[in-house]
Amino acid sequence: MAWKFDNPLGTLTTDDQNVSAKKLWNEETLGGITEDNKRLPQPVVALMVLTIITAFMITFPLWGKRPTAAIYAPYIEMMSSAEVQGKSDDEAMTYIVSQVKASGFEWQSELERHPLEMDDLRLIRDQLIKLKQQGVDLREYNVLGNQLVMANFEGNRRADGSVERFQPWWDKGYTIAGFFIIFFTIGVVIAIKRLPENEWQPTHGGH
Amino acid sequence: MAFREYKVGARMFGLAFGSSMFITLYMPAVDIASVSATTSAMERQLAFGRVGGFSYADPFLRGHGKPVTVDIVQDPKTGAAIEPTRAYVYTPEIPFPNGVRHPRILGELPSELSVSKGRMTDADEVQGAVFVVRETTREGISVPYIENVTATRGWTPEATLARADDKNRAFIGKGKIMFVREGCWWCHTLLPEQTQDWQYFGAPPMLGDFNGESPTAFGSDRKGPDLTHVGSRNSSREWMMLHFFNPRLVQPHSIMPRYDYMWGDVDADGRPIDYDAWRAAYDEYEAGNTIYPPEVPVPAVDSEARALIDFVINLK
Amino acid sequence: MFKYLFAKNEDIPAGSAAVFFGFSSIVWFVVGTAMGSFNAAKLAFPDFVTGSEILSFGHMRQVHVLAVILGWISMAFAMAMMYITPALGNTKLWSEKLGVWNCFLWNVGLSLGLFLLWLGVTSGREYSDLPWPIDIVVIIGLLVPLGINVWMTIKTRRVQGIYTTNWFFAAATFMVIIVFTVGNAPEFFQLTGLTEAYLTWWFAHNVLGLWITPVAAAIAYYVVPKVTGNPLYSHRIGHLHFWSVVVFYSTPAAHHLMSAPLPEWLKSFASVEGVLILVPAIAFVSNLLLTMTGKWRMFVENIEIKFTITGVMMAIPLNMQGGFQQTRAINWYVHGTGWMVAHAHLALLGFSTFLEAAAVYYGLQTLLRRKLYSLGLANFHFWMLLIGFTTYWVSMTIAGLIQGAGKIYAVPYIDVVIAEHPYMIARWVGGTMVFLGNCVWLYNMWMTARAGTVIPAGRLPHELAYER
Amino acid sequence: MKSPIMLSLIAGMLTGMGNGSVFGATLMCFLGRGKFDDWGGWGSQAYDPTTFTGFIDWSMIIFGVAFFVIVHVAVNRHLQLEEAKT
Repeated sequence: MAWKFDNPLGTLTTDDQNVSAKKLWNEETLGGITEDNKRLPQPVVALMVLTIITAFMITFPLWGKRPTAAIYAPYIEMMSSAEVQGKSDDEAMTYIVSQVKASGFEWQSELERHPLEMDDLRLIRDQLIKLKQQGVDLREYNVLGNQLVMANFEGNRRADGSVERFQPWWDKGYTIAGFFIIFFTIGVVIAIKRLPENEWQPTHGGH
Repeated sequence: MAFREYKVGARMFGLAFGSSMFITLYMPAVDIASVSATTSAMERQLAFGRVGGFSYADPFLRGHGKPVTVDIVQDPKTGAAIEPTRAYVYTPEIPFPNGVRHPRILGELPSELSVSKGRMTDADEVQGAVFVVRETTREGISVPYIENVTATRGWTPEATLARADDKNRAFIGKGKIMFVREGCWWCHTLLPEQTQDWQYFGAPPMLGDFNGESPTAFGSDRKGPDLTHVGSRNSSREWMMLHFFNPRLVQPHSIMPRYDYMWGDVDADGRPIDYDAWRAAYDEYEAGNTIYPPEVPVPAVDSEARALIDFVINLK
Repeated sequence: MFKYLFAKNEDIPAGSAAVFFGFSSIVWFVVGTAMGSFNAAKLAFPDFVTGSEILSFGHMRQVHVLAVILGWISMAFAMAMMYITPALGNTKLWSEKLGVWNCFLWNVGLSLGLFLLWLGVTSGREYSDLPWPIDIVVIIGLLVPLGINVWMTIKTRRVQGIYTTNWFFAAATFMVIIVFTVGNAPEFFQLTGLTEAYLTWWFAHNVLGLWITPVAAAIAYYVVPKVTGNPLYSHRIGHLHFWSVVVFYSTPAAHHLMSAPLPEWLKSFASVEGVLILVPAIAFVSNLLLTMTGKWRMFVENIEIKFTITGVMMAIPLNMQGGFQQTRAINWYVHGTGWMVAHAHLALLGFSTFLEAAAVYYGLQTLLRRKLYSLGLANFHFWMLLIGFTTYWVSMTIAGLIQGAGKIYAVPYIDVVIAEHPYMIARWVGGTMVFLGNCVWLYNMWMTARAGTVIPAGRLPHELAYER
Repeated sequence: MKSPIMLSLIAGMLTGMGNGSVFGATLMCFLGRGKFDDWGGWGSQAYDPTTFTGFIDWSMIIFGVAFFVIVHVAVNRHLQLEEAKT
């Protein structure tokens, strides 16, 4: 293969290879079945790119993830604030939710997906405060009904050998998927570029 | 038209398919293999026995070759009072579960403890053995292990069985076979979904909860509730009995099939069960001609219905 | 058929194996849909048939699934391979005798396996329910001989090029053998725990992704150009389709177990790759719809094209659902509901069945050299299948959405069952229509073999469809 | 020539409803849930667009109609073009 670095894709095939390919394409009708040498339609390429982007976008924020204890920490903090005292449960909850929302909380979207009521908060309050005092990372704990439990998650290891129980923004799965897509794209581009250029169309032996 | 590509293509195909198999088979297998068994995994596999589907020991899935789970409060050897203990009795020739045969399955620390402290590998299938699940603390963390109490305390299978009356025996292993054979898992999953589902059906399983179990029978589509923790929600044997015989007796809107044929020929007192008469009486009741439904027979100890009830009650 | 089992290879008329496979597949389709209709009736009316272990839902459900997958779909595939592969190589089938034996073993092995399964002899693993001795029969008696015949026919072809359809056939027969062997490894080697659960779904996903989807697509790549007379739109899109099936469709198995405690990185990977199954879908649909240019009249008039293009159109919602329902958010909502049942039927009864039906219609007419006995009955079959399936799919999707809402709102389960009841009845009506349509089809094809007008040499069946 | 109306009606509705179901489910998952009464299970509630389930059903129906129109118009135009050629 006379492959030239300054014209990599154009020189994946040599001229004589192209000549024989065209000859074959023109002469063989494969029992009445033939195929054209049309280029990949641009909408198809666009849809493919869109699919790849969507694939990462839709999975990246990990929708539907089990709620971690960390997202409820501001709620629990506000439960004991002076403004909440004396309000009915529903009012207090509305107040807390609006306050946290207004403060631009990091995991606001998670909170909206996993709404709680005051009674639910009371159940996990003491456990959450206790965990906080222990100084653990609250992201490593899931809210499981009325309990906070260590997240069911095999993550990356820290320097001291312990396991991180939450997902890093880069994840082994995403990283592998990224490489996998790159290899695929290169492979397909090579396979396609080895065909005769698409301005040429076969005549299918007159069919 | 492949032109000259088919040789290159075959190699590219091998590379592509091979790398996808490497990522989806080899890499997860390494991760999963490194997970240690939890207490739940040990309890499950000891109660279920070796295989939950087709096997040499039980080709027609009748529930042969399965251990008996017993709850005892007396030491089978000495008769002294002990803490309530759940023991898994493997009478001679009952195949041991996979975690006992291949301790590696239990994970590094539990298998080491099971072998050194629990003398698990001293057990012999020909002689039979009794196992219990224990917990000990290692470096501040509680670690479960399997103890072969036949070796450590001299509890023989016969003596252990003798300490438990019928009420304290559970045929969970046979019941799992019934669960699989009758296709309960086509409609009832054994895997709660995330978040809201947990509040209703209970905690989801954790890593290491399944080591040694086969098949896991998670199920894929639900037509009835998830059963992962059903024993905690409803532990009434009476209710289960009515429900399996004819679900419409306890839940008029249920679409579950009747499993009355699992009662076999005779009830617990050895009286033959007249299914035709029962169904005729039930039809009368359903038509509104009688006020009370006919009485449901209590399943015999060796019936399939009894085993299935034992299995379901013990899903906790 | 039996007289050919011990005949010399040269004495067996060309195409015999394909004809046997074709009729077997139709019979299995009738059997499979009959069981489906019966099962659906039990879900709608739980006291429909009671008191018999053998007729209970739990015993019949997996028999229905495997009768349809291994009986109808896979035998229709085998039939298509046995006439399309030689046609594209300008040669005869490598061994007609192997093909006839393959068909014989297939029917015997599958009947035995399903009979045992019906009795309750199961491995307890969804889609790989057959006990392991039967799995070995499936590999050695069904899949390997088929693969050998396909590969050798391609190898001994008398043309230089290999058409897209034959890449798919050769690769899919290879992949299904690997998938079946690896997927059943938990039974062969007693693998347990999460490995077993994961391999169950690795199998279930890949048998669809690497066998049913690509082979069905490959059939369409043959039928549409052959019947319309248009060349396939683009060889390049064919490349894109083939390679993206091998790369993307073989990876997202873990998305079936999003709520199980599998390693999280595997779920993220599966989720990304799962969306990417839209790449082969886009390639496939665009290639075939563009091939139709100038021949859309046949979509309305020609029975094979009507089936094929409807099937191709169903690939759009199929892959939209398939691509997105496995992302964590939507999976959390729809997993384990009737939506999944609807989706599985969209793949098997919608998309793939419509493509195979076209191949069987076309193949039997070509091989028997007889015109279809009744075009009216064929149209009736088409509409019964389409309307029956649509009824089924719409009702099950809506039932699934209700179940999903019930799940996340923690509605008491019995309320969900009550709410689903009308849809269960609709499902049964739809399934029964499909079954009745298939009975008509069997009659029509049988009469075609017996009494169809003979097609003169050099003509194709569809050319004569409207000539009297 | 036969009219493609039935074919585009059923195949188009089916195709569109499949896409609509995905769209509706995604949107509802993104927006989150309301109160218990809004689940939309029983009877006509399942088709009330203010409930959780009803919204998705409506998005299915609207997508279905849209696809039906698209398929019908497209096939008819193709047929006219082909008619003109022959």
